[in-house]
Amino acid sequence: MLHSMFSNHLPTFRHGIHPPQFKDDTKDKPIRHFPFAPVMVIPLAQHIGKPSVPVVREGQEVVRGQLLARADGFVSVPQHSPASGIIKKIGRVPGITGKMVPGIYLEPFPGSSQEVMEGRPVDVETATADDIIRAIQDAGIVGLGGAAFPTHVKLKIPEGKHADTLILNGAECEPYLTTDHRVMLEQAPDIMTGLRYLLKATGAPRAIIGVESNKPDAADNLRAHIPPDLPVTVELVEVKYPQGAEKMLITALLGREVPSGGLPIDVNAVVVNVATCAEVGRLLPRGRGIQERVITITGPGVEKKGNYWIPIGTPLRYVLEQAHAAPDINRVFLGGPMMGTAVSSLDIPITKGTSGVVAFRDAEAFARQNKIYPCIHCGACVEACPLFLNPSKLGILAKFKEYHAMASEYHLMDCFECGSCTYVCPSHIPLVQYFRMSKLVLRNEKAKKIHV
Amino acid sequence: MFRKTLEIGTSPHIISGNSTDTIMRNVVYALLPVAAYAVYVFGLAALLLLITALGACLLTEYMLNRWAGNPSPLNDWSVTITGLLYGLTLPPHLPLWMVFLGGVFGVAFGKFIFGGLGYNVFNPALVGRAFIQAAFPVAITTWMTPFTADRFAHIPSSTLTLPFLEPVYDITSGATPLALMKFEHHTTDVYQLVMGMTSGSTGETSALLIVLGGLYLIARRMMDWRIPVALLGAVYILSTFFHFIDPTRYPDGLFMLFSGGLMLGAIFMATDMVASPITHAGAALYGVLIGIMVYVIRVWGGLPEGVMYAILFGNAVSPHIDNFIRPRVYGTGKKRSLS
Amino acid sequence: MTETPLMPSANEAGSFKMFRAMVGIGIACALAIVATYQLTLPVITANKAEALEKAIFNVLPGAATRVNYRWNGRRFEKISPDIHGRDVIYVGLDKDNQLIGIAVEAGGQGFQDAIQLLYGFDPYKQHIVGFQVLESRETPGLGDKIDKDAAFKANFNALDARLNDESTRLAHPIVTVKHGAKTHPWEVDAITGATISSKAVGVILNNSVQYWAPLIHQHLDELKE
Amino acid sequence: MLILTALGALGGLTVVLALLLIIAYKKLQVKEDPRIDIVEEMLPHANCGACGYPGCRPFAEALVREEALPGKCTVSSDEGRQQIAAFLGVDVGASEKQVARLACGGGINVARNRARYQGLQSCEAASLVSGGGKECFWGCLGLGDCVDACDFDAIKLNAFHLPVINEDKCTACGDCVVACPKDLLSLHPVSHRLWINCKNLEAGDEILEECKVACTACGRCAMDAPDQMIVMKENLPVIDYRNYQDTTKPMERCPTGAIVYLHPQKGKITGPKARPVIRTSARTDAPT
Amino acid sequence: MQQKSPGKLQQFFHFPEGDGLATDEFIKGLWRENPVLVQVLGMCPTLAVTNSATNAIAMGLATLFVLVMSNVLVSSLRKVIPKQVRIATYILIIATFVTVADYVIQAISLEVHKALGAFIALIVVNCIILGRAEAFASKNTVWKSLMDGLGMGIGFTFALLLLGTVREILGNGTLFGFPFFPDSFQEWVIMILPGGGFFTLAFWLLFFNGMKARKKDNHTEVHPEKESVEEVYV
Amino acid sequence: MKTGNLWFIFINASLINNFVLAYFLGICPFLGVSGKLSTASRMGMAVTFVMLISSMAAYGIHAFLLWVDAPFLQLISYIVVIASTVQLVEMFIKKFSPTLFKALGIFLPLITTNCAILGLALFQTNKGYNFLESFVFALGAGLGFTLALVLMAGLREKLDFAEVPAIAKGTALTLLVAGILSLTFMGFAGLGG
Ligand SMILES: Cc1cc2nc3c(=O)[nH]c(=O)nc-3n(C[C@H](O)[C@H](O)[C@H](O)COP(=O)(O)O)c2cc1C
Ligand SMILES: Cc1cc2nc3c(=O)[nH]c(=O)nc-3n(C[C@H](O)[C@H](O)[C@H](O)COP(=O)(O)O)c2cc1C
Ligand SMILES: Cc1cc2nc3c(=O)[nH]c(=O)nc-3n(C[C@H](O)[C@H](O)[C@H](O)COP(=O)(O)O)c2cc1C
Ligand SMILES: Cc1cc2nc3c(=O)[nH]c(=O)nc-3n(C[C@H](O)[C@H](O)[C@H](O)CO)c2cc1C
Ligand code: SF4
Ligand code: SF4
Ligand code: SF4
Ligand code: SF4
Ligand code: FES
Repeated sequence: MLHSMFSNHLPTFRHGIHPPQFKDDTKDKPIRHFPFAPVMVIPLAQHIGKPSVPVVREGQEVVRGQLLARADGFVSVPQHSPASGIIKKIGRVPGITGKMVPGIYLEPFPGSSQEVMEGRPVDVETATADDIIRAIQDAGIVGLGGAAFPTHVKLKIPEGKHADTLILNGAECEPYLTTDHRVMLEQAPDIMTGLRYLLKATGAPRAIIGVESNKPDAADNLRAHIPPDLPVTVELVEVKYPQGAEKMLITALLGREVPSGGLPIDVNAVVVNVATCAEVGRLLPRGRGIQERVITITGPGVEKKGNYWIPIGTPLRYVLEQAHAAPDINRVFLGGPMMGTAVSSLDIPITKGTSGVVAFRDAEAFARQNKIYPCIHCGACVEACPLFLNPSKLGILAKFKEYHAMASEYHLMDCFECGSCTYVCPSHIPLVQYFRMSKLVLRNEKAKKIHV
Repeated sequence: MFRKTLEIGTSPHIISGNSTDTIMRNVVYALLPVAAYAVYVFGLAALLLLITALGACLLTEYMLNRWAGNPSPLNDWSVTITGLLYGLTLPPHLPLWMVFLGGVFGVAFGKFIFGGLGYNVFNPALVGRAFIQAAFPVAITTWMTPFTADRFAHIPSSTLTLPFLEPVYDITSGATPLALMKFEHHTTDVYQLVMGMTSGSTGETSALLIVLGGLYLIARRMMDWRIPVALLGAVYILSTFFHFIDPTRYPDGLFMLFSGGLMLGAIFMATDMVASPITHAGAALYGVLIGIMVYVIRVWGGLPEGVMYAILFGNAVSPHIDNFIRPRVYGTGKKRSLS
Repeated sequence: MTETPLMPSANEAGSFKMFRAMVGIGIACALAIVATYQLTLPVITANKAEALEKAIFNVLPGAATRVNYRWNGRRFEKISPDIHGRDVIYVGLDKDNQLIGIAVEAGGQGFQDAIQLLYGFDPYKQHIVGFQVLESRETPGLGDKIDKDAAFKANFNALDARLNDESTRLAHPIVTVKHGAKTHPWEVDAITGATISSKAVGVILNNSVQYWAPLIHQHLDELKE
Repeated sequence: MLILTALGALGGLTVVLALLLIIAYKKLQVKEDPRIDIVEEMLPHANCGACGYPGCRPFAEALVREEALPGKCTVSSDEGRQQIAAFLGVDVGASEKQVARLACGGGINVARNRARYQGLQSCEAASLVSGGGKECFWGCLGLGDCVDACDFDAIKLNAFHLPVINEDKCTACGDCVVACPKDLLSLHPVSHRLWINCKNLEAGDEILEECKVACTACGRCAMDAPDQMIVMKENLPVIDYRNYQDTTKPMERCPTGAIVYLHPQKGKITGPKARPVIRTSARTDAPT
Repeated sequence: MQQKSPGKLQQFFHFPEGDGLATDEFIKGLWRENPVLVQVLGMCPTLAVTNSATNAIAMGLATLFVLVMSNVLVSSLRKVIPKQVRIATYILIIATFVTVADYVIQAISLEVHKALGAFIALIVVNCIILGRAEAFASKNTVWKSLMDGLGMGIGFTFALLLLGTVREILGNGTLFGFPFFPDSFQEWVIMILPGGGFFTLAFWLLFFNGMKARKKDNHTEVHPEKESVEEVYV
Repeated sequence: MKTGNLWFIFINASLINNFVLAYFLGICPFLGVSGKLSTASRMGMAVTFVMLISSMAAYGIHAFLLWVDAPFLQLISYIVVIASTVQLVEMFIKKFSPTLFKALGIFLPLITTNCAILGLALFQTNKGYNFLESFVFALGAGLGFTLALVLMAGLREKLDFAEVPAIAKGTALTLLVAGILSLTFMGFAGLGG
C-alpha cells in the first residue's frame, strides 16, 4: 500500500491488485543444482501445440541433452534428455490434467557425471533470422513465463507485420515466485546474449526489459551488464499484479493496448520472458537442447525453500522430498498462487512450463473455509480487472448458464484468467473458475454432437 | 511420506481478507452510535422502536429462509443493517405494530422474494418504510419533539397501540425542519440540525454521527465515497444556486444538506451496493440523479421530504445505469459501449 | 408436413361481403345504442338532477329549488336545468321562490389530482355558506378529510367573501392558514396532516369567488328573475 | 330524430371505415407466408403478450419460423397448441424411443478419489481442475451437471453419486449428453439393453485399484458374444448394435461387472462372476 | 337418443351428444383457465376498481354481461362475418354492449357509476372479451360460447371479488360498505392506493402458486441427499 | 399561465398520475412486454405514437359528436375510429417502411385494443382539454407509460438473474415490482402544482 503510493510515478496499467508478495523467503537464495531423481517422467507435450514424436526405443541408453523426441510440425518443439540414462518405457505418464498422457520414463545412471551433449552452435553474427528461429525450435525452447508457448512461433513475425520493440518480461508479479529475479541477478550475460539472438530473429530495433520496482537489484545488475552496442533499456514498473501479463506490460511500457483478440505483434511488440531469453543465450551458442530450468520451491509447507536448477521430468514427489516438505501438505500447485495449477497427484513431473512449486498446509487452505455469498455488487472485481471486464456480471451470467451472453456482450473470451477478481471478491465467488468453465463449455459446444 | 490425498482447486489459491459479512458487520458498527444517540434524544420510545424493527427483520429473514430450506442467513449481518436502518428512518413514537408490519414487509417483499442478499432490486429497508408511509400516512407524518423532559421514563401511548388500532397521541408533536420550511418558510439553524436537536425520524436527526459513521466506513474502504459525495454535492450545488436566485423561496445549501433524512440516506442507504450501479462512474451518476430528485421533490413537490422516494427511484434506474455505463474493455478501442 | 394447406378460399371474402357485414352490424349497433339511450335517458337525467340538487341544497341551506343560469359574457341567462358547464351557476330558491344563494362549481389541482367542488354563495351577505367536494382523488385518511372533517367544513359555514369598495375584487382574498392559526373570517383553518389539500381548497375557492362574486354582484337582478 | 342522427353518424362512420379498410386491404396488403395467417387464426388473438412476443401475429411469425414452440401461448387450450404443432409439423416423427445411457459404474463405493476437489460443485468446473480428482480419469465425477441439464427431471443421483436415468421420463433431448464433460452419456434406443458400463482406456488389473468395476480389457465378453457382436477397441469392448441380439451371455464371465444388462424393471444387472464385487463394495464401503 | 334430424333451434345451438350442457366450457373459466389468476388478462379493471367489494362485484357483473352477450352474438354471426373485417365488427359489437351496460348502470346507480369511472367504458378494451370472442366464440357454437362466456365472466368476477374483499377490509375497515372492524381500527390506506392493488394481486398469485407447489410437492419423491455420503479416498 | 398549465398537464400525466402505476391503464402490455429492455422501449415509443394519434382522433370525434348531438355514440366511435386508424397506420408503415414496421409496427395490433389508449381518449374528453392540452396530455401519458415500461424492463432483466423463489416467479414478482414502483412514483405527488 505504502509502497505503491511512493512508486506512483512508475509506469503501469489501470486497475489490478496488490496481493502480499511472500518473496522474502527465497529472493536472496542463489540458484542451486538439484539431484537427479531415480526415475524421470517426460511427457511428450510440455508445450502448447502438437506433442513431439519419440525417436528413441525402450531400453535405449541416452546421453544428457540427446534428442528424445522430435518436433511434429512448426507449432511443436523437440524434447531432449534431461539426464544420461536408460529409456525404461514409452507409454502413458501422469499429466497435470489428471489424464495419462504419452510420455517417456527415463532411469538416470546413478553416479554418472551427466556431461551435456554438445550440438551445432549458431553464431549470432552469421545466422539469418530464420536460422535463429529454427535453432530455437531445435533447442526445444518454450516460454518459461508460464504458458509454455513455443518461443520460435512467437518470434516468427507474420507477413505484413513488424516488431518495433522487443520486451523482456522481468516483472514476475506472482507472489512467492523468485525465479526470474534470480535469473536476472545471476544470468545477466546469458540474457544479453539471448537478446542479440532475439533482436535479430524479430528484427526489432530496440528492447526494453521491464522489471517490477521491488527488484531494484535485478534492474541494476541488468543495467550494469548491458553491452554498449545493444539497444536495450531497463525500466522499472509499478509493483502490481498482473504487471507481468504481456498485455499489461505492453501497456505500462509502451502505452499501447493490445486489441481484443489480438496478439502483441498487432501493436508491434514481442514479449519474451527473461528466463526464456537467458535460455536462448545459453543454449544457442552451444547448440544444446533444454534439459533443466530454474524453479522456485517455496510455500509454508516447504522447509528448504529456494531457487533450484531442476531437471525437466523430475517427479513432484521427489522434488518435495528433497525440499523437505511437511508431511501434512494439503495443496500443491505449480506456478504462483494467482495463476498456478493445483496438482491432484505428486507423481506428475516438472515440465518446461513449471516456474514454481508452492506447497500449502491445512492452515493455509483458506479457500475452503470461506463461505460463498451471493454477489453483492460491491464492484471490487470491476475495479480489479486489468482488462476492464465486469466480472460481477459475468459471474452472475455464468451461474445462470448464459454462456453466450457472456461471450457476446461481456467479452468473456478476453479474460486471461488472472484471478484478480476472485482475489478481491468479498463474497468469495469463484469467478475465475466460472469463467474457465464457461469458456470450456463454449469451446466444446460446437465440437460436441449427439451421437448414438 | 506425504499424505495421500491432496486438495485441488482452481487458482487463485490466495484471496484477500475481505469478506461480505465483515463489511456488513462494520456497517452495523458505524450505525450503532447513531442508534444510541437516537435513544438518548427520543428516549425509551426510540429504543423500543429500534428493537422491534430489528426483531421484525431478523425474524422474517429467519423464518422465511427456514421455510424455503436455505441455511440461516442471519450471520451475514445484512438483515441487521436492514432492521437498524429501517428503524432509524421511522418517527420515534410510531406504534410498534406498524413498525413490525413494515419490517416484515420490507424483508419479505423487498428482499426475500427477489432471492435474498444480493438479488434485491430495491433497498429493503426503504421498501418497508415506503409501505408504512403509504399505509399509515398520518402516523408516519406525526413527529415527536426531541429532548422532552421525561422521555426516558415515559413510553408514549401511541407506541404501545394495540395491533391494528389507530394510535392516540399523548406527546408533544413538532414539525420537522423541512415541514417548517415548506409550509411556514421557516429555516432551522444548521447547528441545531447537526446536533440533532430537531424533530424527525429516529436516526436522521444527528447529522454529525452519521457523517462520522460514513467516514469510518470510507476509511476502511467498505463504502464507495462517490455516491454520498455526488449526492450531497448535487443537492448542495442546486440549493446554493437557487438560493442565490431567490433566497426567500429557496433554502440555502447547508440547511438542505443537514435537514431531513438526506445524510442518513446519502451515507447509509444510497450506498447499499446491492441496488446501486457497479462502476465508479455509474455510482457518481446515480448519486447525482438521486440528489437532483431529492431537491426537486423537496422544493417543488407536495411532500416536504423526498429522500426515500429518490433512492427507490435511483434503485429502479440503476440497472439502466449499469447497462449504459460499462467499463470500456481493454483493447476494444471504443470509448464507451452503449446499450 | 409436406404440403402446406392453402388459405381456405371460403375466407377470401369479396369486398361487398365485407362492406355489408360491417355496415350492417354498424347500423344494428346504432339502433341498439339509441334504444338503450332512449330507454335510460329519463332515469339517468332524473338521477343526475337529483344528485346535483342534493349537492346544491347541501351547500345552500334552506334552498328548495334551483335554476340554472349561464353567463354569456354580457349577462346571465336562464337555461334548462340539465345544461351544465364551466359557465353555469345554480341559483337556489327557497319555498317562496326567493333567491337565497348561488351554488357554483369550481375545480383545481389538489395533492394527487384535480379536485372538483361545489360551494354555496350568499350574495346578500357576501359569504360562502356551504361547501362540498364533488370529486377528488386525495389520499384517503389525509386529503379526503376536506370532505369529511367536520371542523374543516365548518370553515365554510360563513366564510367572508366581501367585495372591495369598487366591487371588482374580494376585499380580502380567501387564504388557507395553518391549523389553529385562523384569526380572520376570510381565512380557512387547514387540517393538520393535509395542509396541501386544504390549501388547494382555499386556492380553488379564491379563484372562483374572485371571478364570480363581482359578476353576481353586478347582475344580481338578472338572477332574481 | 335521434335515431336518424345515430344512424347517420354511426352508419356513415362504418361506411367510411369499411371502405377505407377494404381499400387498404386491397392496396396495402403485403405478401407473407400464408401459414402465418393460418397459425394466427389458430391462436387465441388475446394479443396479451404473455408469449413474450408483442402480440399474436409476431408470435405466429415466430412459430412459422420455428423460433418458438406453441406451448409458449398460455391462453390457448391444449388442443389448440397441439393443432398448431400438428399443422407446422413440429412434432416428432414415429421412431423408436431413445434414452440417455451412462457409461460408468464407478460410484463412490467402488471408485476412488485421488484428490479432494474444492470449488464449484459442477462436473464441468471440476473436470478442469486436474480432471476432477477422481482416480479414474474417464469416470463420472458425480457432481450432477447432467441432473441440472435435464429439463424433464429424468436424472437423479443415487446414493453413490452416480446418475440414474429414468427411462420413462427421458425424452432423448440430449441436453445431458452435451452437459457431461467426461462424455459419459449418449443416446440409445431403449432396446439396446446390453451395455458397456465403463469408459477407461487402461488395460490390466492395476486399474482395479482405481475402480473395482472397471473394464480390465480381458476380452472375455468379446469372445462370448455371438456373431462378433462385441469387438475390443482401444482396450474397451464395443457392442456393434447393428447386429444386436438381446442376450446376457457376453456378461456371464465378466470379472468386474463392466458389462451390464439394463433390465427395464430391475435396473442394472451384472453377470454372476461380478456380483460379489458389487455386493461387497456396496456392503462394506457404502455408508448408510 | 332420437335419430330424428335436429330442429332449427337445436341446430342453432347444436348440443353436442356427449357433454350436452358443455359444462366443461363453463367450469374451465372458473378456475383452470381463470382469466385473471391463470391467464393474467384484463388486469386493468382487476386492479383499478377493486378498492371495494361493491365495485368489484359491479365491475364483474358488467363484464360478465358484456362477455356473455358478445360471445353469443359473435358466435351466431360467425358465419356471416368475413375474416378481414372480423376484429372491427367484434369491436363494434362489444362497444355496443358496453355502451348499453354503461347507461344501465348509470340508470341504476350514479354512485356506482362514478366509482367505476372510466373503467366501465374500458370494458371495451378488456383483453378477455375480445380474446374470448376471437379465440372461442368465433369458432364455437352459440351454446358453448354462452357457457364459455358465463364461466369466464364468473371466474373474472370471482377474482375481482377476492381482491376487492381484501382491499376493502384492510383499506377501509369495511366490507360491502358495512363496518367490518370496530371504530378504532387503523385503515391501511395503501390498500386502496394503486400500490395496494398490485400487492394484493401479487399476494393472491403467490398464495395460489404456493398451494399448487404444495400439491406437487406431495407427489415428488425425495432424492438421496448429496452431502450425506462420505467419499472414499485412496 | 397557459404554458404553466401545459407543463403541469404533462408532469401530471407522466409522473404523478402515471397511466400504469397510478391509473392502472395498459397493465396487460406492461406485464407482457416489459421482459426485455429493447422490446419495452420500442413498445413505449409505439404507444406514445398511437396515443398522439388517438388523442387527435378523439378530439375530432368529440367535436363532431357535439355537433350532431349524439353523446351516446362517444364510446363506440372512439374505439372504432382509433382501432381503424391504428390499423391503417400499421398497414401503411408495413407497406412503406419495413424497418420502421419491425421496430414499432409489430406492436400496433397489441396496442389498438388497449385500455391506455381508450382511457386517454376518455380522460381527455372528461377533463375538457382543448386540442393543445390534449396533445400534451397524450404526450405525457405516452412518455410516462414508456418510463414505467422501461424501468420495469430494466428491473426484470436484472431479476432474470436472481434466485427468485419458485412460487414468486413470473407475474407475481412483476406485480410486486410494479407495486414498489407505484409507491416510488407517489413521491412525485404535488409536483408542478
Ligand atoms: C496461434 C498463435 C500465434 C501466436 N503468435 C504470436 C505472435 O505472433 N507474437 C507473439 O508475441 N505471441 C504470439 N502468440 C503467443 C501469445 O500471444 C501468448 O504469448 C501466449 O499464448 C502466452 O501468453 P502469456 O502467458 O500471457 O500469456 C501466439 C499464440 C498463438 C496461439
Ligand atoms: C495474469 C498473467 C500474469 C503473468 N505474469 C507473468 C510474470 O509475472 N512473468 C512472466 O514472465 N510472465 C507472466 N505472464 C506471461 C506473459 O503474459 C507472457 O506470456 C510471457 O511473458 C511471455 O514470455 P514467454 O513466452 O517467454 O514465457 C503472465 C500472464 C498472465 C496472463
Ligand atoms: C402517502 C402520503 C399521502 C399523502 N396524501 C396527502 C393528501 O392527500 N393531502 C395532503 O394535504 N397531504 C397529504 N400528505 C401529507 C403531506 O405531506 C402533508 O400535507 C404535510 O406533511 C404537511 O402536513 P402538516 O399539516 O402536518 O404540516 C400525504 C403524505 C403521504 C406520505
Ligand atoms: C454501505 C452499506 C449500506 C447499506 N444500506 C442498506 C440499506 O439502506 N438498507 C438495507 O436494507 N440494507 C443495507 N445494507 C445491507 C445490505 O446490503 C442489504 O441488506 C441488502 O440490500 C440485502 O440484500 C447496506 C450495506 C452496506 C455495506
Ligand atoms: S480473471 Fe478475467 S475477469 Fe477476472 S480480473 Fe482477471 S481478466 Fe478480469
Ligand atoms: S467482487 Fe464479488 S461481490 Fe463484489 S461485485 Fe464482484 S463478484 Fe460481486
Ligand atoms: S437431459 Fe434429455 S436426454 Fe438426458 S436424461 Fe434428460 S431428457 Fe433424457
Ligand atoms: S455423468 Fe457426467 S455430468 Fe453426470 S455426474 Fe457424471 S460426470 Fe457429471
Ligand atoms: S385490461 Fe388493460 S391492458 Fe389489458
